[in-house]
Amino acid sequence: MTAQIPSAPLVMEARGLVKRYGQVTAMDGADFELRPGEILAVIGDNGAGKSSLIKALSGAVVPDEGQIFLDGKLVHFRSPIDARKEGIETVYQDLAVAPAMTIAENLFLGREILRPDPFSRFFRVLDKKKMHDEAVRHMQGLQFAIKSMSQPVETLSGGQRQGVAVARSAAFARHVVIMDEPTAALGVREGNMVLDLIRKVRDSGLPVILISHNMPHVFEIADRIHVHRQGKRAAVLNPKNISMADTVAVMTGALSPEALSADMLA
Amino acid sequence: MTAQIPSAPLVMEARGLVKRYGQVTAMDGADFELRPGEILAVIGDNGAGKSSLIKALSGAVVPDEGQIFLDGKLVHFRSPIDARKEGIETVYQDLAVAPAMTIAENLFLGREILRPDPFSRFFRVLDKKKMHDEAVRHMQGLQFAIKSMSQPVETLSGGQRQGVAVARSAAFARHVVIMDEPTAALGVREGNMVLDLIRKVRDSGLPVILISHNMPHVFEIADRIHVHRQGKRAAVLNPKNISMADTVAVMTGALSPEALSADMLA
Amino acid sequence: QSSQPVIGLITKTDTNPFFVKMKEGAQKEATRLGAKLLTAAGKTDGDNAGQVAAIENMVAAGAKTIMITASDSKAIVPAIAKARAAGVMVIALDTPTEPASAVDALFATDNYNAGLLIGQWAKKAMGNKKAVIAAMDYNPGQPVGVLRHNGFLAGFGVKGITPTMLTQVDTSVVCSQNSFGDQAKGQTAMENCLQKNPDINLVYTINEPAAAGAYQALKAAGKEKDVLIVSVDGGCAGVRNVEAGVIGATSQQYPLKMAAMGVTAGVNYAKTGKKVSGYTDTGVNLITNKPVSGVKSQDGKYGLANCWGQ
Amino acid sequence: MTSPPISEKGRMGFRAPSLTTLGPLIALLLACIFFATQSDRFLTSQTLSLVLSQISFVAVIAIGQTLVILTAGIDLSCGFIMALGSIVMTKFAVDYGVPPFLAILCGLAVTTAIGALNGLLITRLRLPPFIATLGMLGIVQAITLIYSNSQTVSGLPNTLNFLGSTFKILGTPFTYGAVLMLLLFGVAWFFLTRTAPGRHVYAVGNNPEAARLSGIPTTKLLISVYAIAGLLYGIAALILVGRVGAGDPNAGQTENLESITAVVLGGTSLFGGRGNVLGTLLGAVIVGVFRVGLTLAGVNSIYQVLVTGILIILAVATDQFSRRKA
Amino acid sequence: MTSPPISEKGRMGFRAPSLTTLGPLIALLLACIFFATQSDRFLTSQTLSLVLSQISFVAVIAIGQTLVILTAGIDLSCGFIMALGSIVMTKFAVDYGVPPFLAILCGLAVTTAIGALNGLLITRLRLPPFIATLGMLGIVQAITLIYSNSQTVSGLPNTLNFLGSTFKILGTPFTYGAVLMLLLFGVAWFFLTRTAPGRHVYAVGNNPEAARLSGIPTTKLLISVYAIAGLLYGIAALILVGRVGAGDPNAGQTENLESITAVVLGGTSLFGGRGNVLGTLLGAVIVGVFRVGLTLAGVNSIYQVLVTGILIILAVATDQFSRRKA
Ligand SMILES: Nc1ncnc2c1ncn2[C@@H]1O[C@H](COP(=O)(O)OP(=O)(O)OP(=O)(O)O)[C@@H](O)[C@H]1O
Ligand SMILES: Nc1ncnc2c1ncn2[C@@H]1O[C@H](COP(=O)(O)OP(=O)(O)OP(=O)(O)O)[C@@H](O)[C@H]1O
Ligand SMILES: [Mg+2]
Ligand SMILES: [Mg+2]
Repeated sequence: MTAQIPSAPLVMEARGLVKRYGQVTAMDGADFELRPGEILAVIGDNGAGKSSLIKALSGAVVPDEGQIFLDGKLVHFRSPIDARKEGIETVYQDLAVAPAMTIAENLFLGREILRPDPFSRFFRVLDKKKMHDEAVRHMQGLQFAIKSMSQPVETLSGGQRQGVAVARSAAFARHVVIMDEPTAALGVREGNMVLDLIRKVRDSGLPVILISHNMPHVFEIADRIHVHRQGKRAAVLNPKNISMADTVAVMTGALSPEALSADMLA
Repeated sequence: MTAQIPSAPLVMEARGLVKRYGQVTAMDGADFELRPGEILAVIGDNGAGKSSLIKALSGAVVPDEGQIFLDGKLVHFRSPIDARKEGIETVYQDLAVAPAMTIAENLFLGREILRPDPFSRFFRVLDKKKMHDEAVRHMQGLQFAIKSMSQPVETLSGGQRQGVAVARSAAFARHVVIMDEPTAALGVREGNMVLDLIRKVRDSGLPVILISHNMPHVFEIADRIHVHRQGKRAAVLNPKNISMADTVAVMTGALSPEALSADMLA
Repeated sequence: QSSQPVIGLITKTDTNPFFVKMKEGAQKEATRLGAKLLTAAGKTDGDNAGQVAAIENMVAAGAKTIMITASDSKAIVPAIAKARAAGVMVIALDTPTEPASAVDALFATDNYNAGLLIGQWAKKAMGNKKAVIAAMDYNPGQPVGVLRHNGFLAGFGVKGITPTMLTQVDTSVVCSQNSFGDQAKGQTAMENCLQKNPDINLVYTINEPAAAGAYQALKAAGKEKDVLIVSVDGGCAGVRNVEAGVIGATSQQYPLKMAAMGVTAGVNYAKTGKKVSGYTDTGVNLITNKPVSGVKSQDGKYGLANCWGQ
Repeated sequence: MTSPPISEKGRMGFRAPSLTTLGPLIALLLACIFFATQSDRFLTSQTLSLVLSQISFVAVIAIGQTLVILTAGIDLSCGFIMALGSIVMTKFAVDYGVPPFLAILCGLAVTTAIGALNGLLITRLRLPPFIATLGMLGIVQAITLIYSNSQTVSGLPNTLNFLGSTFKILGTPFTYGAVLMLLLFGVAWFFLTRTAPGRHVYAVGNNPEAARLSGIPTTKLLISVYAIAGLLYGIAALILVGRVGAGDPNAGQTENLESITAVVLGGTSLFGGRGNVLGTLLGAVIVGVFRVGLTLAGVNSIYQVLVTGILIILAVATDQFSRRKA
Repeated sequence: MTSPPISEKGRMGFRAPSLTTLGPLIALLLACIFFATQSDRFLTSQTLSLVLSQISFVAVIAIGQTLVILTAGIDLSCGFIMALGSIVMTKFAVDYGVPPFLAILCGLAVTTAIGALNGLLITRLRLPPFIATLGMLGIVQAITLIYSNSQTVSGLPNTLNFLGSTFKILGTPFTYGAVLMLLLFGVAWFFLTRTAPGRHVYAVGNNPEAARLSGIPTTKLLISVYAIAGLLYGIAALILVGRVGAGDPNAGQTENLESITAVVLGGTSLFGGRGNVLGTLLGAVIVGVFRVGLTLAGVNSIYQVLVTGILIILAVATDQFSRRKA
């Protein structure tokens, strides 16, 4: 195990997470540590259990075993609502958007902007104009060429849809941002925009968990790299002191983490 | 226009394709040329109209205007069945799998293996065992760590699902293979497997159209690069003579194709 | 054209042959007298709201006389009152309203009486054999079913029967099932009753399709000879079943007559402004080929000559 | 054949969503023109009043049904819940001498509770809505008939009849029940399009997983939807009582099919998440216009069934054509 | 609450697919044990024979309904198509003197054609299946009643009655109709699980867009499915005729709800693409067992409605619990 005791308190920590689906064990005693204000990349083969891990961290899946700590306190997320209440925002790999609803509605789903008057607060009347304007603002940050915020999401191209999910998480996080392959469907320009956005989030003080298969992106942006292999954490690497080739070797199992020098670990 | 008259006859050619969705013009007079035995990369911003273009080429969308030629003959694809009959196989960006059905069934959907006896041929009885074995063979080529071919696709991870779609297209193509971001959700190892597969397909003599946002992949494998911009072809580049940075500049519009030297074009 | 009297006929449903015949009778009479007939029906038996809407629509269409077989004899009353207030003469057919005074006139047979007759006949026909009775009833809540069922029991000599409530006082009724007034469902109900108690020897059925279904079940069990079936309606198919020995006795009613009388009254009202009033019993006759003493009956020939059908 | 838009599950390839109520409106207009040629009594304010008051209770049920269907559910028990509601209200007032207003509240409470029970079965026991409400259909029907002893409750105090009474606009009487129905459509439209919970109803039907992941309390929302639907069935019961002037234990037999028909005619998808409650109003009006129009045209009742079937198909076909052109 | 599996649209959060028929089977066993304690006549081969022959025609309709529902459709017209089929067969044979065998073929041809017409309306005019078959319901019912003049057709030649006749197994008579029904389930099971077009039925219901893109001729497939369903309704008509011994214009009024109930009880999803035709058989048997069992237990018919409602809910709840544990 390469888990180390960091000096700063951990923002999120998980110990021994297990999740089984019938025959398949998606997580097999996974550990996890997230430090304050860092960008932690999570990498691993397809089916390694990365999405399962972050689903457990965001309350979308309740693990069969193991514990999750937030700021050192044991938490039990029974649903995504619990995690959201703690200010944890997530971009899921399968995007979790309502295709028939508009971009603006999807951005604000579950936390709509209400009109301020008492009647509206009581009946939870939407401030459509404000939602529209805010949506324009958030999406402009990403410079996607989207015509109208009142377009249903199902009319968007694959990358544009991903942009909506990313903008949503960045706009509302107060504690931790989790992104499961946010740049997978993005073009070069749009992918860079998202990297910029992630940096901006980090600079505002929030830690970011970034799952990605794009090694150049990972090395460009990550402070530490969590390598996931066969349902558990194989190592945590320091991108400043290890090459991309070695990282990939660890990830695929060609290189054993024990063979790495101490400064390569993080 | 940078379209050139190639010496070898074109396998696929499109002229002036237009497709409008209400207000949005997804294709705005797009041209397209595919040469025999080449790997043609199609790149472009999100929403540039790449998927719309290949949907027109594969019969999934009927363009409002324009013509498509296959081996120099004008064709009118009214449905994907027409294109399939011509031996054109496609991996769609949104994968087009039936999630409740098994991997083996999805691989053979629409061209199941039947038992050879006359009764079975008449009633189109499946050869389940052969389908299973063939599925194992095809998927092994990609080395995805999938336990069972009789697992429903909905239980697979994002990347594993993409593997199923890729394996399907490679297994059945006889004329042209079209892949819309086949490596988007794939890990490093799996992504390289797919690149190998694409090379193998090319080496067997079939031309491949590859849509990708992954520039290293594109430069690693493409013979020519079709740059799509705002619904039409902006340029066709020769990856041997142009840098990745210039390519991205052309793609994003920072560099005008006219400013390129002739050897950069293809 | 506008002087042509418009007469409306609202039946419970369109599916029951009883009402189909009623409509035919009305149409024939209307054609003969040069009146225009409007027809409407509830979607199912018990569809009071549909009948209320039909009354309104017929008033809007200019009907001056409306004949109705009420699905719900109480709930229809306010709608009838509104129509009458608009100057429409309303005649209840087959089923009386509650109160009966809610309509101008009633042309009907007494369903309770129809049940009574077959009950009395069955009592005599059974002699001193101990009756083990199965009842093939109608949808719970439909008054016709209750009236016939209770009439039958009263006629059979069971004490304490009231006309309005489905009474389960008599233990000799070993099985009481909903036949939906339908042949296939009556057959199913009878099969299950036989499985419950194979000693059943008397079957009361709400109508003749149910009786045919019950007979089919008995025949399959090889019991058709030992079991007596009684029914109500007197349709041609039913009377033929009486002739064939399938049904022991049936109470015959006269829907064609009711409808024809209604149309005549309607045309009269349009011409002279004179309404009909009161209760006209169009009569019930017990049809059987095995008459018993003390119960007045007609034979199958009479039944066929007066049946409502081809 | 044009291609369907980029679609999750591509469902729209077979049933395009109605985002407008234009299609049903065209169908309605065509039907009106047709009936106007058949009877000179058709194009009168009287007909309008008749249609509105005849559809009033089914239309109110259909509002509840719209909410349920938007969540990708279905409610087969709606009609019998209404019947039970009508019996509770009237029996409490007439037989037990409860003050009419209180009796109405009791009726509404019962129907709301049964609706909530539907929601509980669907969310907590995870029953498919079809099964949960089918089971409830039998239970509620039996309770209604047993409780009422299959007897109509009449002799109602005026308060209970109120919604059946009329007021005149330009000489034509309209019922208060019809007005209440129109009002409820307005409220439902406002709720569904202008409030957060209303949008959540769409989200849950469109992609329940996304709704859950977005932090929408889907279980609570679904239970509320079925409970509100129950409340609406109770209001429908009150309108029915006012219209008929009695509590009717045999009501409600056809209302499930009729209400679903109104919803689907109005362009709401049975797969949830797509639709419009004003379309439902149009759907209900179309059916009502068919009924009045065919009677005015003097069509024999059995042929009315035939023609209504044809007209329903034509109405939606018109809708599809108008959409394909757009 | 466990999380639903990775799911397109996450539909399974609310309605888990039945990939086994275990759940309904447990429910059936529990019901049988219960009824056995209520009546010592329940656990006899006679009861089995009764259940099988009573459900035979609804079960055959439910096979067609299963096919339709697997494609994410629904068929409301099934019962009336059967009724029309029974009238055509019997009238042709009795009134027009057509040879019985030919009369049967005519009946089957008519029901198949109407089924195909449903399919055409759904695919060519793009009507939602609910609307197309609802319209067809009215049309077919009216035609049946007009054509038959609402009169039962009796006096049938033996050939038409054949499926109602019985043979004995260990002294208990079983009808040929019940055997045919079981046979058809076997054929349907083979078709759906072992043949290419059978799998395409699932694919079209599961993801119509993927099916289309995979080169499955979805339009042709859907039309065939509705036509085959029509053929099955025709066969159901023949079984009905054999059972009742007459052509019955009033048949079919409850069969749409009953057949859908059997399908859903059997674990097939109304959203298409997931299910099992043997589950449908179990669903139909469960309903049949309830009916016989409750009669044997001497339950009053109105209480039967109540208890059946409760049992349906319990049956599926058992199913859900058994699945959650697995
Ligand atoms: N069915 C549709 N309805 C409406 N608009 C559509 C539809 N399909 C595509 N579009 C629009 O057409 C444009 C081009 O879409 P397309 O999917 O072809 O882009 P792309 O180049 O493949 O993008 P990406 O790289 O993000 O996949 C986008 O703006 C998209 O919103
Ligand atoms: N709901 C489920 N039911 C069954 N198996 C599942 C389910 N969810 C995940 N799995 C299995 O668990 C394993 C881990 O899946 P997961 O999605 O966490 O992988 P991943 O690391 O995110 O892969 P990718 O990079 O391809 O997204 C896979 O083998 C997958 O098949
Ligand atoms: Mg993943
Ligand atoms: Mg694309």
